[in-house]
Amino acid sequence: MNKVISMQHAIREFVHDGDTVAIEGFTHLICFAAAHEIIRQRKQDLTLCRLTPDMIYDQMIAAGVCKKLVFSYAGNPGVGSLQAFRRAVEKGEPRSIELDEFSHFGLVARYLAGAARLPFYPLKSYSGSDLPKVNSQIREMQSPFGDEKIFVVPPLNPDVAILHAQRADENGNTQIWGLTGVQKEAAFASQRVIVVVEELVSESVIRADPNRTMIPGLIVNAVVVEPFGAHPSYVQGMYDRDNAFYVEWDTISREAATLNAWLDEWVYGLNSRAEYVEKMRARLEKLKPGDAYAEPINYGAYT
Amino acid sequence: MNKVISMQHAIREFVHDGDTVAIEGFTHLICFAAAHEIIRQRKQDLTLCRLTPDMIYDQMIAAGVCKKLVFSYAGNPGVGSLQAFRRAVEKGEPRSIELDEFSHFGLVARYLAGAARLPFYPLKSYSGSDLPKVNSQIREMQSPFGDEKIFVVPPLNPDVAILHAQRADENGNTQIWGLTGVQKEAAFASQRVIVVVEELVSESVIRADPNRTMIPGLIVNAVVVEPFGAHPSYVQGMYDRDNAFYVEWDTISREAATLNAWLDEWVYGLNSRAEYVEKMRARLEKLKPGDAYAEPINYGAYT
Amino acid sequence: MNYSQNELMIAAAARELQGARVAFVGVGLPNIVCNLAQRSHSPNLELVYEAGVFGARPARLPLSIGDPTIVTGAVSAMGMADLFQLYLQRGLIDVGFLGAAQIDKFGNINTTVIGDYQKPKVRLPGSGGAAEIAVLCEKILVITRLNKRAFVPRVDFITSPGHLEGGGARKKLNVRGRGPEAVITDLCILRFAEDTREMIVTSLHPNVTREKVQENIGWEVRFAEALKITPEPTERELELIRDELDPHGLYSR
Amino acid sequence: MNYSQNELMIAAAARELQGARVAFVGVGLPNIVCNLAQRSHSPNLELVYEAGVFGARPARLPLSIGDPTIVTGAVSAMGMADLFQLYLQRGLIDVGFLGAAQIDKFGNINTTVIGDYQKPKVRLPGSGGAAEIAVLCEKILVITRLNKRAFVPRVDFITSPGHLEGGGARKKLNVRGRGPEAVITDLCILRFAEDTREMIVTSLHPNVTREKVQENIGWEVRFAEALKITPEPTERELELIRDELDPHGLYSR
Repeated sequence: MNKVISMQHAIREFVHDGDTVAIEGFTHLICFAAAHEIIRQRKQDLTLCRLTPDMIYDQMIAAGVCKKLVFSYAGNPGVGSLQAFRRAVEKGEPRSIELDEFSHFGLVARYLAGAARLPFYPLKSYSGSDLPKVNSQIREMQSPFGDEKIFVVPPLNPDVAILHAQRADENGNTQIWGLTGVQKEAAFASQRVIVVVEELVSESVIRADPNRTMIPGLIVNAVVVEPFGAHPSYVQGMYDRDNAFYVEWDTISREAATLNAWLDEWVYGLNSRAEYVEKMRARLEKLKPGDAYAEPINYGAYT
Repeated sequence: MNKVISMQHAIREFVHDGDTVAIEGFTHLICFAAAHEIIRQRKQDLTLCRLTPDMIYDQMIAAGVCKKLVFSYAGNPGVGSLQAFRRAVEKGEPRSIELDEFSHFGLVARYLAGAARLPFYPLKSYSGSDLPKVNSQIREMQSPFGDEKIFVVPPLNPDVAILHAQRADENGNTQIWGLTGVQKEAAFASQRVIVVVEELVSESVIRADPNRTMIPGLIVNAVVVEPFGAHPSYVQGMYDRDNAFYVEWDTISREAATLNAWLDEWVYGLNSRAEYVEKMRARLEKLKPGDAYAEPINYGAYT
Repeated sequence: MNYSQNELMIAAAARELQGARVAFVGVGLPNIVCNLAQRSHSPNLELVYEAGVFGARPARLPLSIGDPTIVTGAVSAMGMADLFQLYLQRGLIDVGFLGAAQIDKFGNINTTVIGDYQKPKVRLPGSGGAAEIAVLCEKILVITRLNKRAFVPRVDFITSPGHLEGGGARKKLNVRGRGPEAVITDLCILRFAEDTREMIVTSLHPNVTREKVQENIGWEVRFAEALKITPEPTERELELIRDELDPHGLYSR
Repeated sequence: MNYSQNELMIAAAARELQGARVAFVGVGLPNIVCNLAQRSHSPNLELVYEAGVFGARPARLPLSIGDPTIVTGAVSAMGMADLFQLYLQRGLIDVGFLGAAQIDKFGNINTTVIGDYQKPKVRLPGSGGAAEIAVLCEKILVITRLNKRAFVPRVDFITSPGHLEGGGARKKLNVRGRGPEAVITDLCILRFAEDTREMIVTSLHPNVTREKVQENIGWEVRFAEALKITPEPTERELELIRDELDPHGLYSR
């Protein structure tokens, strides 16, 4: 089944006002292309889930599409604070947002429970931390074996997950290498899945390396092909993180006015990711890494 | 650190009488080479863990090294019953063995808990089954969120795991492809780990494809290089399952006498796996599959 | 065309998979049945093997449920933790196909022991994945040869729950799976009555009498009012079984 | 040789890793410290990044904790579920290296909020992996610049527990990790008293006075009887920082 559609189409059809949305990817594979289309379509009241809201949700918060944030680290990694996030939390600008806060392990555990359809997931964290005091979803329970106590968190089951990857076939069978973060868990946890890839490949490429497949087409609703769709984050083997941009964002986002001007130019002012890539072309070319190929392996033909 | 030693040395040093031992591998990568050396060294009172005891534990039970079995499916897959296992359970020959019985998912969950050092693991199975009635380690509990009830099992933490794989470096960094079963979980769950590989490779081969690494040298005590060490089971891309042998085993194992004669010839009568391979050479040659290479992927050089 | 009772059973069982999207393939007969379905009427049927494979396209009949041929060319190969948690428990499997050493009138399956658990007369292999397949697949199909040793009024041990004591008993388990839907044997096909959830014969294989069926069942079995005759296997089905899937006739003679 | 206070801090912090086998590398300063240790005295130090990498050999200083250079050439790259469960919770990490926005006299760390949680004066990034690193690594090292805003008598929010209220308080948590062992700053090194578990200055950096240290700490701090002078960074360490790890001086000037 061919599930390849445009980003515009995918966001219109599968992301609805009021939805719980997870655009995941830990540093790696952050789908800015999808975020920008969600902003352009002026979606409302989204609950946004991500371990690291990062610049991507900072932009979405600034654009006013976010009602609630489910997260574990809201910083600009390697740079400092997320300014739009801070304005929303500290001053309610452009609107106040609710926070549902965990640690990384806690949120990973929520995705694990969500993906496996478990009613909770146990983990050894939070002892001595104040986090359980401000979040009643972090609970302590006694093990049914012995007298050990352990913390548990509830499942997270987004309405839709949007996951960037190196490649998929038209059915949505998706392969990822490098940091795989919680891409697999977020996909299986969600009701609907949009996969965004750098490269569309034939089914035979996927079937030639079944251990590399992280998301099966079985749970994928749409495949969007969007080269450089994760810029300014990166895609292992394809382009580098645009670290200078993460630093620039600190300046751009200090004031709502400069941030909005940036959104006007780079999001509202464009119709598609293709236009963004065209406008950013010179900068993107510089992000190509050298080659470092894996040794090929043999699965063997058994006939 | 170079951890490469002989199988004789590895079994002598890391497998002790009375130990809980997991030689895992689901159909794939079953380390008969290690089992035969354990039999030759006449280890005593082992608790043997495996989802599928298979022919490998049938031989060990017949040889009298097993005191207790932790398992979930004790059949000769695709053939029928395990005869030595049945004689031990039904008639106590050559000795009676204790059974600690789960389903596949339950035993997978025990390894997961063991590997993650969790005091229990929740799973949706066992409803309506009689298994919880005969195994008090399968318990039902109420979720700390909502009123859902769910079954839980305790961790499994073997003293030693013996895991077969395609390749490792001398430090024990190990890569596996094809069916990975519970190799990773069994390794992390155990106090000591012996990795047995078809091929010793340089560290650079491992580092060229870090997503393929399933067991880090960090938790490995010994690396044994033993080509064809999984025969009559198989190694993806290297040799096929010797299905004829699984069928023959049904005949060999029907009577204790014929089974013991087989052990005399193929286990006690040999000093090493190398001798077994030499004696079995013509048969092994026929098991080589055709080629089916994965497409190479690029990790990118970021300098 | 001539065919064996086993060939008919396999072809009839495969037809039960029409319309299914994802099937969980058990060891033995279910294996040949699911592969026949994929090669005949259901080319898009996705095969899941508990060994850790989704979307298998076996180039030969897998010799076991962990055969390397199920990995090469598959959509995804993974560890068993992912298979059981993300596919089965996640609720992605439509049909689970099981065999049975003993099965009772409510479709409860025993693959653990004949006799007492602690002192068994015959020790059977045990659950494997059957206990979880039985509650987590949307529906269950069972394939096994009809005889009195297998079809008993009450199983000695419930490895995999069917409809338990019948009626609404299974509903109270509060599990995803609706339980067994059909039992395909070498003599007939049985389904479960809507109300009592008791097994009833709904289709006789050609040239099989009611008496012959009753002789091989350990309780007084009911026959459906609209009792059918099972269609014969087609030439194509027989070709696939004989030439591709079971050339040595291990399962089908 | 000339060096900045930050360079001294980084070199001193890296030396604390001597003898460690596996370090969990946090964002920011800990990142440069751990990479310096690996490139100088501890070539066999295995670096773990919460992003999902074990055994990294970064070809450049990673620009973030999820930089692609930590993946290429690593021993293992994995999902975060495996990293947190099989490495951190499994108990394989010796040392966790953390930064701190606020730290109190018992080594409790706050990276969540300044002020009230519901109505914060300053909203900080939050825990990331710090809450679990703090209880699951065998020991914790902290690196942060010394100033009164950071070194407070009591943190506004405990994101990552140190020695809690001091004395035996942490032992009652019954966790694997023994808690913070040293705090390396740009002016001095502090450790924790055996009995009270209160922070004490154990080493002054060259040309730093007790008064200068006290001015930058929000409580009356104690000094060890055998107060040491921190060794200066070596030429090799400075070369590594300046030429390889931080050529633009982001962390070290």
